[in-house]
Amino acid sequence: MSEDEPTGGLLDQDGRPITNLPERGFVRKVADWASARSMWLLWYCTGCGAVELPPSFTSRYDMERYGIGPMATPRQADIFLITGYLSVKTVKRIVRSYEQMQDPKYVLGHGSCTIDGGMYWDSYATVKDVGLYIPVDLYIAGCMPRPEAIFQTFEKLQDMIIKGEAVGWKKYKDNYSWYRKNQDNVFKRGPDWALEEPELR
Amino acid sequence: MNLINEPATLLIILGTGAGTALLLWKVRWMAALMSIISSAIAAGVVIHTGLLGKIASNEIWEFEIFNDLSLTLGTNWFSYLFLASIAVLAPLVLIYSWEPMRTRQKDRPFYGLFMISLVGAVGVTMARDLLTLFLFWELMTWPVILLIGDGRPRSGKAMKLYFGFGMLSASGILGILSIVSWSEGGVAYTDAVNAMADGSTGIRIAMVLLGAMAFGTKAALAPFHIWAPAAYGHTEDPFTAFFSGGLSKTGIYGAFLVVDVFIGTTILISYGSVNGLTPIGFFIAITGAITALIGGIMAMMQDDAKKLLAYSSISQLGYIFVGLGVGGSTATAGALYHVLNHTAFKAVLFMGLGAVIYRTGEYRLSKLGGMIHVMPLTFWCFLVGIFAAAAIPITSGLASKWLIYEGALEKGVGILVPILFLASAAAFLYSFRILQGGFMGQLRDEFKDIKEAPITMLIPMIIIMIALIVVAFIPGLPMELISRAMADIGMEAPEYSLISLESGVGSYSGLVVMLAVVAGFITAVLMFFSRPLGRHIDLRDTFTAGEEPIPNMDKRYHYAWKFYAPYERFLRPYFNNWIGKGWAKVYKVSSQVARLHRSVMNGDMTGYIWLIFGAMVLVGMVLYRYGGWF
Amino acid sequence: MTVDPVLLIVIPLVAAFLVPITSIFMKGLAKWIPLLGLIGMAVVMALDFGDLYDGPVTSITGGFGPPWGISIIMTPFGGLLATGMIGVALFVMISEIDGKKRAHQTVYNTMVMMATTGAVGMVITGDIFNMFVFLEITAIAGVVLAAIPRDGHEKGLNWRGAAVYALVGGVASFLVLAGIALLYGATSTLNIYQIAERIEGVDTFVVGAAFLTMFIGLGIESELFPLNGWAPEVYRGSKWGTGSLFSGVIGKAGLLALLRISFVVLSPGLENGIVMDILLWVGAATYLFGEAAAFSSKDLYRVLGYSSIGVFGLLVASFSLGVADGIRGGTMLLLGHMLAKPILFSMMGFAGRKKKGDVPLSSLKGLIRSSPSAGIIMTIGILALIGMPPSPTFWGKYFLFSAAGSEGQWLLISILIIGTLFEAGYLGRMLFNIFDTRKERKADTLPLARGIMGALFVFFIFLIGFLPGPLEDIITFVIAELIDPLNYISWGSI
Amino acid sequence: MTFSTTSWVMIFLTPILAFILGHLFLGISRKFTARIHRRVGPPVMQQFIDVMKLFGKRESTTHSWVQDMGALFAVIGVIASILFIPIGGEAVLSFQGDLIVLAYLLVIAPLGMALGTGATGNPNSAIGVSRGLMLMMAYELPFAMVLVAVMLYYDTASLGDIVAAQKGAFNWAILALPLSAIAADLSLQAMLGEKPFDQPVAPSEIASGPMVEFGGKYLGMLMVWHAMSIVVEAGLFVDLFLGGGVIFPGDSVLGLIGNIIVWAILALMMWLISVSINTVFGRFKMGQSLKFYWGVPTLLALLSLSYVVISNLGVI
Repeated sequence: MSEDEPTGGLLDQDGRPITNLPERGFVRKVADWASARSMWLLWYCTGCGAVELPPSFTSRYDMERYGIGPMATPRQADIFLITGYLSVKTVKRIVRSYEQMQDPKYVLGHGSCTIDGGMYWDSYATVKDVGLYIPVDLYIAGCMPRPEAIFQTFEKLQDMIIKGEAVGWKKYKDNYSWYRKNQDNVFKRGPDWALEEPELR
Repeated sequence: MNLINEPATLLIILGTGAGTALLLWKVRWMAALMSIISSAIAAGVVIHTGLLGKIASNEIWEFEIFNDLSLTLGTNWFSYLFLASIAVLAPLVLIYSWEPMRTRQKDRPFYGLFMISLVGAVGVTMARDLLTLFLFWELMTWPVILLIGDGRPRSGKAMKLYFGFGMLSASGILGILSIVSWSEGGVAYTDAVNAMADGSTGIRIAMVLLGAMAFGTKAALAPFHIWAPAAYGHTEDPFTAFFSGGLSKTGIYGAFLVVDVFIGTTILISYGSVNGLTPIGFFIAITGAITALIGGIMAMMQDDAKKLLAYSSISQLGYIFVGLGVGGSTATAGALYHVLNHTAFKAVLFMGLGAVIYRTGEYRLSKLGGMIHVMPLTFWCFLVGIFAAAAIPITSGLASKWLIYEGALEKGVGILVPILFLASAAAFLYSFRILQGGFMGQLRDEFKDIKEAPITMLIPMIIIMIALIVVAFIPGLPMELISRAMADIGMEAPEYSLISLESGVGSYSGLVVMLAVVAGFITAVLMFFSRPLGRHIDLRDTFTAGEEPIPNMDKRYHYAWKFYAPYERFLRPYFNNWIGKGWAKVYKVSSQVARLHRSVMNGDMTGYIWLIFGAMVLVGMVLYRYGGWF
Repeated sequence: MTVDPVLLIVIPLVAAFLVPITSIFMKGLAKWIPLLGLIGMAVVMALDFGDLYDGPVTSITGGFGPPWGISIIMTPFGGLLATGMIGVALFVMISEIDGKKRAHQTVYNTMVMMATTGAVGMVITGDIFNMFVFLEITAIAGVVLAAIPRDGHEKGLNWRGAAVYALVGGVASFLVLAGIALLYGATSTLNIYQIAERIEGVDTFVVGAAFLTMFIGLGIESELFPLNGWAPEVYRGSKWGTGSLFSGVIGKAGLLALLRISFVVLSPGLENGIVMDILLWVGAATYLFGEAAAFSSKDLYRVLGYSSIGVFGLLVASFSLGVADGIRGGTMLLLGHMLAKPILFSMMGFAGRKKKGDVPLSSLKGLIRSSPSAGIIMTIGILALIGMPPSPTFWGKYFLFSAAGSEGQWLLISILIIGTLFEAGYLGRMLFNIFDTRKERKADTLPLARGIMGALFVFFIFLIGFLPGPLEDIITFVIAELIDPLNYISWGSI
Repeated sequence: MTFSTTSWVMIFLTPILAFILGHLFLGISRKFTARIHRRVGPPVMQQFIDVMKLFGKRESTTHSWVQDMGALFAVIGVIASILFIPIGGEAVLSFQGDLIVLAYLLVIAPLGMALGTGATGNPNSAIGVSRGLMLMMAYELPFAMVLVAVMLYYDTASLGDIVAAQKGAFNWAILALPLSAIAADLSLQAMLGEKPFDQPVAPSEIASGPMVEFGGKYLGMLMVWHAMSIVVEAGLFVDLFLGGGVIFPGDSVLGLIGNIIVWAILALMMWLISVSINTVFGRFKMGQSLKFYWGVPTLLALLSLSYVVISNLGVI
């Protein structure tokens, strides 16, 4: 996979794309501050990962005090939370949902499965690395990660947003052909895909 | 030039058009051209005379038939209001019909029938005696039968319903004519007024009931409304606009004639009144309110777009009856205002829908969808029409309904207003249903390539749309005409200025409301354009829980079928067309009664001889008892 | 120009004699003689028509004055009616000229002429026994006509209709004769105006008995309820022309006889206007019954038959209101019916000519597509019969409603409205079938003669509908005749 | 139609006031709900941050220009209607358009928004709008009766006059027409779209209904609409039944400000009542809400209405 250079970006030592941080004016900084204080989640719950979320937003840990809350559709959400392993079949849904979200958008990989397939690492149907298909801003390691870990990640993400370092959305645009190639290895886009490719925007 | 004072001029202009259109019906474009020209001239004459303000109220033009019987015609401001709304609408609809009728129904003289009907409607508003009224009434009613039934399924049933109720309406007028003739020996309107002044309570009540039968039928007043959805649903699309927008107004005109001219406020009040509300008026108003409610709720449950609009028409005309029944200056002005409003917006609604049907050939909402993307101008016209129908303040629709509400409140009629509010809630429901089903939602693949409606169809719609919006700023403009019309029927118009209306309990300023809306608009636009414009994305790019739609799935992704299913389940049992079933029952029972002759006429020869003998005995007994025989 | 109205009787009688004689020598000519006879009558009528505007046209046969000779008094009413009858007969005869051979053609043609002669005779005669004779001629011609079946309808003859009509007609004739005998015994004259003059002094019992018998007898002829049991049987099986004749000629003659005898002769002899009341309510009942029956019938011939019955009731009722507007309305209704009904019969006969047995409503299906001219003519006929302006029926109904209103006859008005709704029901059904073009039908050309006659009658409908004014003068005389018997007496005694 | 200086100032201030109050109300209610849930809850200013974030998104997507119109209509409608609501006894425009005009003005926003959501082509939004409209039909009957009862009771349709008529101690309509007030408060629950009548936006069923395709600034505008419409609706109740919050004489600026504060507190109270009902209820089905609204609230409103009508006739 390292043969093809990503279109606009550079590769790190693992052959993964990296991207330049965007310039930010004052307004953008204020907006990013607001984004950090108001993060709306879209959950992609495949299996066991989701069980850790109810304690996170109910009275025990109360996620809402940070302005974080669940949202119904990708259009409204800022953070894509992938809780659990992906199968080959579901990558398509992930990509579709991700592309429907609006910039700036952040992806959190929740649990070990998103990093390396976790306990399903040897299954033919498991996607081992989500980062090949969509840019993941932060991973939460663990099987399962406790709510404390989740909160720590959120704080880290807030930090990154305020500093302007959470640029997964830009990375995706800049290196679309790289991601696209990985995606095409897994699934085919049907005639009704209808989503614009970020490159063409 | 003061042509309208010679009312025959109008009739001759229109009649010439009708005659040529009828004779040349094989050459469709000639017929269309003749109709358009003659109706446009007529409309011009009407507008010109109205603008000059020279309506001679007492001039009556006579055409002698027998030596003691003549047809009389004349106009005053009251009938001018109806005349103008019909005559001005006609050329617009005719221009509109140019394109869709070019290819359709080659075997029927569409334009000829249309023009005859127009002549009839114009004649009705100009008649000055009941005979002339009846004559033109029939002339207006009959051609429509042939215009119903453009090959859609069950149009035969629609024709039959229309025919039956047309006969009922005609009998009603004949009944009125008999009453007046009995009472005064003449049939002029003045005789009718005298007849009511001299008559007993029974005669007056008979007059009201017969009037409801005669004119309520035409204006689709419950329980005489069941023909309307069928007929409006099945007439040719261009004609429906005129049918619902123009012809139904003659029914309203007749109702006003009976209640406010023949009977009059003085007589109505002589039966006692509560806060100025009379028992007869309350009866009419409550019937109107129920009509409005039934129409609204039935409209909400339709999938057939034309039927939806037809029921909506019933509902809107119900408001007019409320205004008529409540009476008094405010409510009457509201009713007359609503006549003008309804003429405009119902015409534009049926035109817009007709344009969609013309392009797609589809009238079921569940099969349409997404027309905004291919027919945006049509959509705008339709939208303004819908806004006016739902009385949204940015169109002229609110002023009339506001007057009716205020009139009812002035008289302290507590129960009418909630019913009307509910009816208008139903109006929002059906309005949105037709917008969502027809114009919103996803565009079907087979309609991807259709074009905007032709220019001849758009122009009339745009004219009406602009009128609807402009009048929203200046509700006093129609009030000028309405106040003159009310003066002619002996009423005083409510206070008004060019931009505002006053009632006893409140006020409405079209301009200020519009300014508030404009203020909102400026704020919203500032807010909206503070950020870059949105990125346009494909219609199929919607939230589907991550699932990629199956190819051609978009046909099923249009939510329009049984749009209000939870309420349909709940309301169907109560609004299950029981009025229609009641009429069907009447028909069935009368058929059975009619079949009783089989027991007499059973083909038995000896039986006939006995019958003859029996008749002889019977007549003999009658002669003996009453004739002084023996 | 005045021509002796007796020619109206003489010409067809001569023609009738010529038929059997010529049929020996030239079979081809015999077919045409009845038509020539009718045309002769029409010419005479046309020449006399202008005079009706000035009053009755009278003639005395053989130079003997009443009570010995037979006087002909063609009142304007009678003249109008006779014109219509001749028109209907011509319509029937000419419509069938299409070069096709038909069974019983000569007999049929002759009987059409005989029935017309009888009917015209009944209408214009001033002698009551003479009237009876013509009644018999009409009745016999009617029996023969009723016996001639529709093309391909039944094998042999339409015995059923003929037999019923013969039987009931016999009873009618007997009753009428009995009435005449009573009147003759009481007044020693057979002249109608003389009977009318002398009726005041006659014992009520005799007048009542005469009314009873003659009302029943003539009521049978003019299809009044409940004496009209024969009518559907006749209409059902006979030719369309027979139907038009029964409704437009034979029945109308009976009607005029009934009206004249009741109004002119008997009404003054009885108290309280009871004659008028009986006629009024019998008429109203007939109307309601006839229209209801037509509404519930499926066979088109029956529908039109019952419809005619209804119209007869309507006519009797409107004349018996006894006010000027009622009579005016009645006259217009009469004209409307005489113009519209033959059209309907003719077009229906055309549309249903291939049907064996009953002609269902569906045989009209798609007529407007398969044969547009027939469809249009029939539509206009239907609309004219309902009373759509402009048509004579419209004016008739208008005057009738206003007359009934001005008399305060609310029950009558309700009956009229209900009857009109029934009428609209079945005529509407026919209309919808004509315009029901869902199924393709084979093209079907209307024969030229039939089309021309239909168009002619349509023209008359429109003419009278648009300009009823010129008839006003004649109608004034009709009103005079029926309202005041003295008028008839004065006309007769010239 | 003369505009005093105060009126002019109010015309410009009202939308801003409503904007601030609306978001404040929402923030307070989130805190309030959290406390009922025994949570800490977001900061009171959270709602402002949310709106800022939405307007600060780098991009937003739209399916067609009608969707843009929908967002615009929502804000237009709510701003137009807030101008007709007397705030703290100061009738901004309500003398130029009375309660009935207001009743129809209130519809611009939902109907316009429905228009925009329909144009997105997502069936969920159509379902949501259909539910919203059905709900409107359900509460419209009792609410119309309430409006009529109040209008007949004070014999005016002008909201300003109604507020003026309630001036003075213990002169509020809630005391004169308690049944109407109860019915109105029950209707308010559905008008505000709180549980058990939150079917239109049911996030777990139809993915937040009308808003399903709205993100970025489009969602931001809908948020603004939602916040301001809470002020409009709760404020309408205050004006109808709680004397419009007029406690101090409104001649002076200070008095006016005091009245506005009282008005805002009362409106907040109404909103919190609704929110507290919201926290303890599940969601009704559509048929259930129709049955509910055409049952008890209608009966209460009808009783009250008949009382007014009969007493107007002079029987009582």
